[in-house]
Amino acid sequence: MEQYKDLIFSASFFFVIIRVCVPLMFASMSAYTANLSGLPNIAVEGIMLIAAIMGVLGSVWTHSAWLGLLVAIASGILMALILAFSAIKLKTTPIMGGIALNVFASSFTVFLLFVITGSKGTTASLPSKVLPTIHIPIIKDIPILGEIISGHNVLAYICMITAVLVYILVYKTKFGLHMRASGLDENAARSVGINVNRVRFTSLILSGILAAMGGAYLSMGYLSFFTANMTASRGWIGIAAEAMGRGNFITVLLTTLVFGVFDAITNVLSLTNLPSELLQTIPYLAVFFAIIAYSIKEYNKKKRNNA
Amino acid sequence: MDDIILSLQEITKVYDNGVFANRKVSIDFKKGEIHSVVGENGAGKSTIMKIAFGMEKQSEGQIVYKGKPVQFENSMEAIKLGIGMVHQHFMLIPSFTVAQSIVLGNEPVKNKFFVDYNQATKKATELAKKYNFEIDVKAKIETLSVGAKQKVEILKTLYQDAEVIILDEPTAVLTPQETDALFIELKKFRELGHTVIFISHKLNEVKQISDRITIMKNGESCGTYNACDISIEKMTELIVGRELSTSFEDIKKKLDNTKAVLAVENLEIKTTKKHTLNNINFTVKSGEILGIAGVQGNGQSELIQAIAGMRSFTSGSIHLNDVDISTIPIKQRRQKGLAYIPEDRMQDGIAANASISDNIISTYYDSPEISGKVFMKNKSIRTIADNLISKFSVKTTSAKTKIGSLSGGNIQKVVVAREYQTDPQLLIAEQPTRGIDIGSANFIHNQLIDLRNEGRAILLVSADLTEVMDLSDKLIVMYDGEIVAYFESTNDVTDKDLGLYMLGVKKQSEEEIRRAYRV
Amino acid sequence: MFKKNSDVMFEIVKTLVAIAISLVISFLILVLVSKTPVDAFFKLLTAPVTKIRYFGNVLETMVPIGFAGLATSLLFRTGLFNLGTEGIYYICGVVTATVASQMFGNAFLDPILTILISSVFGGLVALIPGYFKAKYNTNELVVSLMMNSILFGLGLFFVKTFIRASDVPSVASNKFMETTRLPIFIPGTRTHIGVIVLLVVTVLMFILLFKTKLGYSIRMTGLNKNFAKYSGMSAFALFLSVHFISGFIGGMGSSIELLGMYERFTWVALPGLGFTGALIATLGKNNPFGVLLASFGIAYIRVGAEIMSRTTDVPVEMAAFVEAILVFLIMSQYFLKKWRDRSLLKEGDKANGTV
Amino acid sequence: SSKPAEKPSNTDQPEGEKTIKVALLLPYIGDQSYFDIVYAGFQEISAMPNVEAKLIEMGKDNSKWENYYLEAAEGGYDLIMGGNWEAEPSLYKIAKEFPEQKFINFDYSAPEDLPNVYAMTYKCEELGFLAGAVAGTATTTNKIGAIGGMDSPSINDFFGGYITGAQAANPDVKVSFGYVGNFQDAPKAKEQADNMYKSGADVIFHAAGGAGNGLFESASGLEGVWAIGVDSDQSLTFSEKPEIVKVILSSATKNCDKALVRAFNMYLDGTLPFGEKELLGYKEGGVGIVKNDAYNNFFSDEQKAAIEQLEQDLIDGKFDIPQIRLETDNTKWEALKASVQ
Ligand SMILES: Nc1ncnc2c1ncn2[C@@H]1O[C@H](COP(=O)(O)OP(=O)(O)OP(=O)(O)O)[C@@H](O)[C@H]1O
Ligand SMILES: Nc1ncnc2c1ncn2[C@@H]1O[C@H](COP(=O)(O)OP(=O)(O)OP(=O)(O)O)[C@@H](O)[C@H]1O
Ligand SMILES: [Mg+2]
Ligand SMILES: [Mg+2]
Repeated sequence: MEQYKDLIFSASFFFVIIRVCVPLMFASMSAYTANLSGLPNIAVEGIMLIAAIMGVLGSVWTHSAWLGLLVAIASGILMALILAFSAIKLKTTPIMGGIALNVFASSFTVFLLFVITGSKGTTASLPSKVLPTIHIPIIKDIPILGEIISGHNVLAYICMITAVLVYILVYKTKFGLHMRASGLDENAARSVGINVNRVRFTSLILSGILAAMGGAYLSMGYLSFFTANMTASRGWIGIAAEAMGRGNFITVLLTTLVFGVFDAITNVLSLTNLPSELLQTIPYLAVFFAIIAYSIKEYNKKKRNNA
Repeated sequence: MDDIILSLQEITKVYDNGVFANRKVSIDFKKGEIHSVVGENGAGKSTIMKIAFGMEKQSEGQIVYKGKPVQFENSMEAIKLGIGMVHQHFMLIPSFTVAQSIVLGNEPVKNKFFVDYNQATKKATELAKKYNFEIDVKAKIETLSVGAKQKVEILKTLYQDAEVIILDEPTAVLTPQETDALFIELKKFRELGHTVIFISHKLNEVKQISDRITIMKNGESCGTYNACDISIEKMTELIVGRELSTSFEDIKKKLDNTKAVLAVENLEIKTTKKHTLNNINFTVKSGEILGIAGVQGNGQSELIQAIAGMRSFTSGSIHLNDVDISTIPIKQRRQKGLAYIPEDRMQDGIAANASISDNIISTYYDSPEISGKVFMKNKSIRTIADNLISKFSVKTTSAKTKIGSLSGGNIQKVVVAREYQTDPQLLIAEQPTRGIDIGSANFIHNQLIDLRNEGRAILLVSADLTEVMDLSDKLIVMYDGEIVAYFESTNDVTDKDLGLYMLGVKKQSEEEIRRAYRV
Repeated sequence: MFKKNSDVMFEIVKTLVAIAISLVISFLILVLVSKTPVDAFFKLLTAPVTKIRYFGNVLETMVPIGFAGLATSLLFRTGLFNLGTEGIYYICGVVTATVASQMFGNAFLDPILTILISSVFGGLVALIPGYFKAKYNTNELVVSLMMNSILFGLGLFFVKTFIRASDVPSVASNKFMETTRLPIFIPGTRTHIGVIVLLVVTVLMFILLFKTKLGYSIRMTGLNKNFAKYSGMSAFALFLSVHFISGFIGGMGSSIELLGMYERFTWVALPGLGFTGALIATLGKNNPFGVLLASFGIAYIRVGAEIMSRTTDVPVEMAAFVEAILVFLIMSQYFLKKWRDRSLLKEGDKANGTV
Repeated sequence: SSKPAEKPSNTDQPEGEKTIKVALLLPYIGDQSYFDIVYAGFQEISAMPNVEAKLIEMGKDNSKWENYYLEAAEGGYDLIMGGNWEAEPSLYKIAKEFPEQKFINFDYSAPEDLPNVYAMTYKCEELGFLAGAVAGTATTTNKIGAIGGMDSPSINDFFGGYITGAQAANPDVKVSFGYVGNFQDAPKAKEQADNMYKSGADVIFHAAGGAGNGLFESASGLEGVWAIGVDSDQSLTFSEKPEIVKVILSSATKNCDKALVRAFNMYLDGTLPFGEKELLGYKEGGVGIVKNDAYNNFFSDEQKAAIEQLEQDLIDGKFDIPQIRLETDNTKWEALKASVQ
């Protein structure tokens, strides 16, 4: 047991939490930006998967990790635009469109993998590039903090910066206000001349970019190659976190963090002899209890205010 | 001054469901005029205005603005060209503040991208002051009364600095004072050379403020008149096709053996911040209509919601026919004979995407005529629905039509018909004729009187003072969560006096008020 | 009068044109990936009706996704965005496996009892999100997504620990008793009577929704819950009943699929049927018959694509392409709207009366 | 890497010679484990002259597999290859219905005696043993690890052998285990491997399919640690990633590909004993251990010799390796695991 304690109560554990949370955060932010504008994107999982493979392929074709990332982002945008176009122009239910895209993505990535590598498993045989790891100059030398904060993949830092930017975008800017208005009541938004369709298209592009970065992180940072279905439901965690937040960005991020922390703990506990099937449910149980506690609290608050 | 700013030419609109809302409607609006559009419910007034505002697209026809043909893809384009609109149904976001709602779409910005919320608050406050609307710009929309929401809607449009503003029934929920204030502003607006398009069912208002009046019927225009050339009676006749009597005194029966149906005792609602309702005591007897007068937002809505079971309260009791209903669920209250015409029909009163017949039975769907233990009796439902539709002259092709596609007035008729159908002991009528055309309003008023004459109790709340004064037997006035006056008869008070009570300038003595609670 | 007919006509034409367009797109993709695109295309389209067995395959495929679609559509109807059918399918599969090895040995009673137990269990499990929704307004999407993974973990643990077969090298249950297996209903195929049960449940669901009081309150609540509250409907009881029924149908679907098509429980990952159920519910516009039709349609495409992939050089992943395209197009509401507006105008001019 | 090599018909075959039609039925390829190896063998077969080979992917929904076997049996193939414990019941059922049709079961578990089926399987415990021998020899910390896709008997079958092999090479060895929960989540496997390495293990073996790739990623990011691949020579998969190839000390292989080709050649010669089954261990070439550059560079000659000795002992049957897949309950496995912790 001692050895597990050492694993958890150490700076490197916090480092790991960040690493584990990055793709989840991207997924949550992707779900959040889309839903905020009133067009739910439940294709986060699919977009991440497509972007993960396209990033790798892009880096192979262009011999550059950064161009690969661009290819990943472009593919994410394309997927998001398909969803937006079908929902806005063809008036397809976005839920349906999202499920269809997920089905499509998990098959298409395997198909692509097969066509390009001749195997349906991984791109490990391709000379793909990874995005660089960053050691932050001064911070890296600060004892504990440096160990935790420094030395992550560049996308991890982009993720943190994006989180701040999304916060500012949503709560401080004009466009953010329009996003919220479009999501809360599109007729009201239209009545004051907000171009709801344009807001939604833009939000979906943003959502696509975020999901794509989450996918690219998996295959170009976390790992250095793509493997089939490597997203392993991370996109769905993002969707759940978004739903938990009900429009509140901080709650969305906190929920994601809860999942990430418990996931990291589970990874340590998996070295013990506890039944692995039960262990794997821990992060889900954490979020499950979190939302129940949260809703009971909200309920009591409402009761108090109403009486 | 005679140039035409906005010209609608041969506009035809057919909705997805095949309804022709407008057929070849042509109307010219001049620069610097107040132009009213009147007509019965479903005549197509809102539709033609939505088209002029770019929210709906015409199927055929043309819009000419300032001499140039325009084709609006969305309302933003209309707003850019200087057209603003206040909609018949609210277009407000509950979780936004008043200031946010007012500036939305054209926010003051700093550094190009960021909303300057301080500036927004300032601007909204100034605007409200300028138009004499008393409103807390930092309050959230969801906490506002319907009247206050209406004011926000109007401010929204005024904020956009439009040259043409369209007001779709803005006065339906305003008090006479507020309406007067609005009219003063509209006239100022006209002085500036702007154009006001005004839709209302209150023909005296229309007559009072308009320069010209267009009358619509069945989706077509029946001509535009100079306001001075047409009398209210003539308008009524053109719209309704007959004359209406407006005095109810002679048809009210005097009833004996009345008893208290509703008794509200010491009712109190305290929220975290303040008293919303304080020490409310009154009764409503069988065979009488008790009117509640008051400026919106003085506790009427909360009072009604507490009685109807839509919200809880802090202390006190509510009895219906001597049974304490203070804490029982809505369903049981209804079974004990309570009916309720809600203030906000779109939010509470209907399921917009369900059919008329589904909507017309919702509050008594488990009564034995309509359903057995498990199954609904679809045949009887059809019969009831068809009867009610024809009795209340709801304008629709069939009972299967989605209620949301009806015009506002017709939706209201369905709500009234439904509550009427439950044959209630106590009917709470909150803004019962809001947005209803004069013919139908007259009909609903007659229904209310009939109900009263049958010995039912009616609690009437309306922002339309004329309505309250005409219909009520007795009257209470509310101000700041309290009853400030009680009148045994509406003849005991003049309009002017009533206004003073409503604004909190005058208040009766405890004893006088206490008379409202008569055991 | 013309309105109703033209409405139905419009829906039909719209769907047909949508199918036609998606087929054209699919054909174009086939041209890209196949050396014999025409052959592949015909296989995709017609293979399922060329042999009774293939058609049987369509029906077999339709059963589990049809049940999942019905279960999910009921929740969607009530305005609940709950994707929990996936987890219900898994855990009820475990229950079925547990029960199906301890039956009486009566070929009539055994399947009925097994399915019933599984269904009730599904209903009870669904009461968890139901209760929290009803009482505390807890977000059902979050709860259901979390529960999917939790139920999977618990279920797999249970199978491994308590009912694992010792004669296979994987985590799987012992064989179901022969008597619990569902009888074949079309000879020469493996199409079992689950198809009939699906039809019956569809009809019952239709009756529930459109003929009963409960159904009425479900529909009204789904459309506007303020209105439902105002009308005096109890959200608490309603949410509980809806969740129970949905879980019941989910449990039934899972049990029927296992007893019909499997000889032991072998799921070591979530089966994905629940998510397909959500797709089918939306595709069928949450109408029971719509759901039935949608599940048939999806099953048809999947079987067509399978046959195509095993008889031609087209990879099986093609099925997902075709499915996605079709789904997008069928759901398009806007599609053909212009054409319809024009035709309405014309008709209106002819009628030229009042509305 | 190899390009997709499905050849529905072999165009340049000499006239007159009979084409042999074979089908391979797999749930899917891309498991990065033994389905892919079987497929690799099949690709070799399809490259032979006068062979028309068709891979049929049946999908993950095993309720449908019977149909596929039935279809194949009616499809006019000379030989149908299929197998694995899950698909086997369908194979045998159809084989009974089509006694004229010949089948190869490439991996049996509960075989039935049918005259038209040749069946083979592999001693996975010996595969695990070989990996364990390498790991036990290589470790300097006396701590090694193993990561599985799922905590199931077929995976623990590898690990039972792994423990035995490691103990044979190094009696003091401690072994820790982790399970990913599925065979896809490579990032998760990477985290588990990281934790194992951090807690002192320096060699980790995996049996986690695609998820196992995460192990290699983890090893390549740390100093002085090693990974052992499974099923096939995994360093080949990472041909373009030298930093990863460097840490793959070895791979313990399941030679389904070779076995399949061997069986097919015997079929061509008419010597394949239908009606019989074979258990292929290290001796028979059914399982093996890859000695790649990393292996050769890492081990000293003494160590190499020691490992070779263990291999020889294995062939001589000197070890009693538990076969976890045949256990009816978990007790033996739990005890075994406890003995090395
Ligand atoms: N979205 C819609 N879909 C289908 N039909 C509609 C829709 N909106 C309005 N209609 C129909 O168009 C006709 C005109 O409606 P409109 O709202 O323009 O009437 P109105 O004159 O504003 O009536 P009111 O005085 O009651 O507000 C009505 O018959 C109505 O049922
Ligand atoms: N019949 C109904 N159908 C659907 N949703 C409902 C229904 N009744 C209530 N709700 C919703 O369920 C939640 C809880 O409603 P409920 O009436 O129990 O509120 P409450 O907290 O008890 O309020 P109050 O104290 O005012 O009674 C609210 O979100 C409400 O909108
Ligand atoms: Mg209107
Ligand atoms: Mg309540």
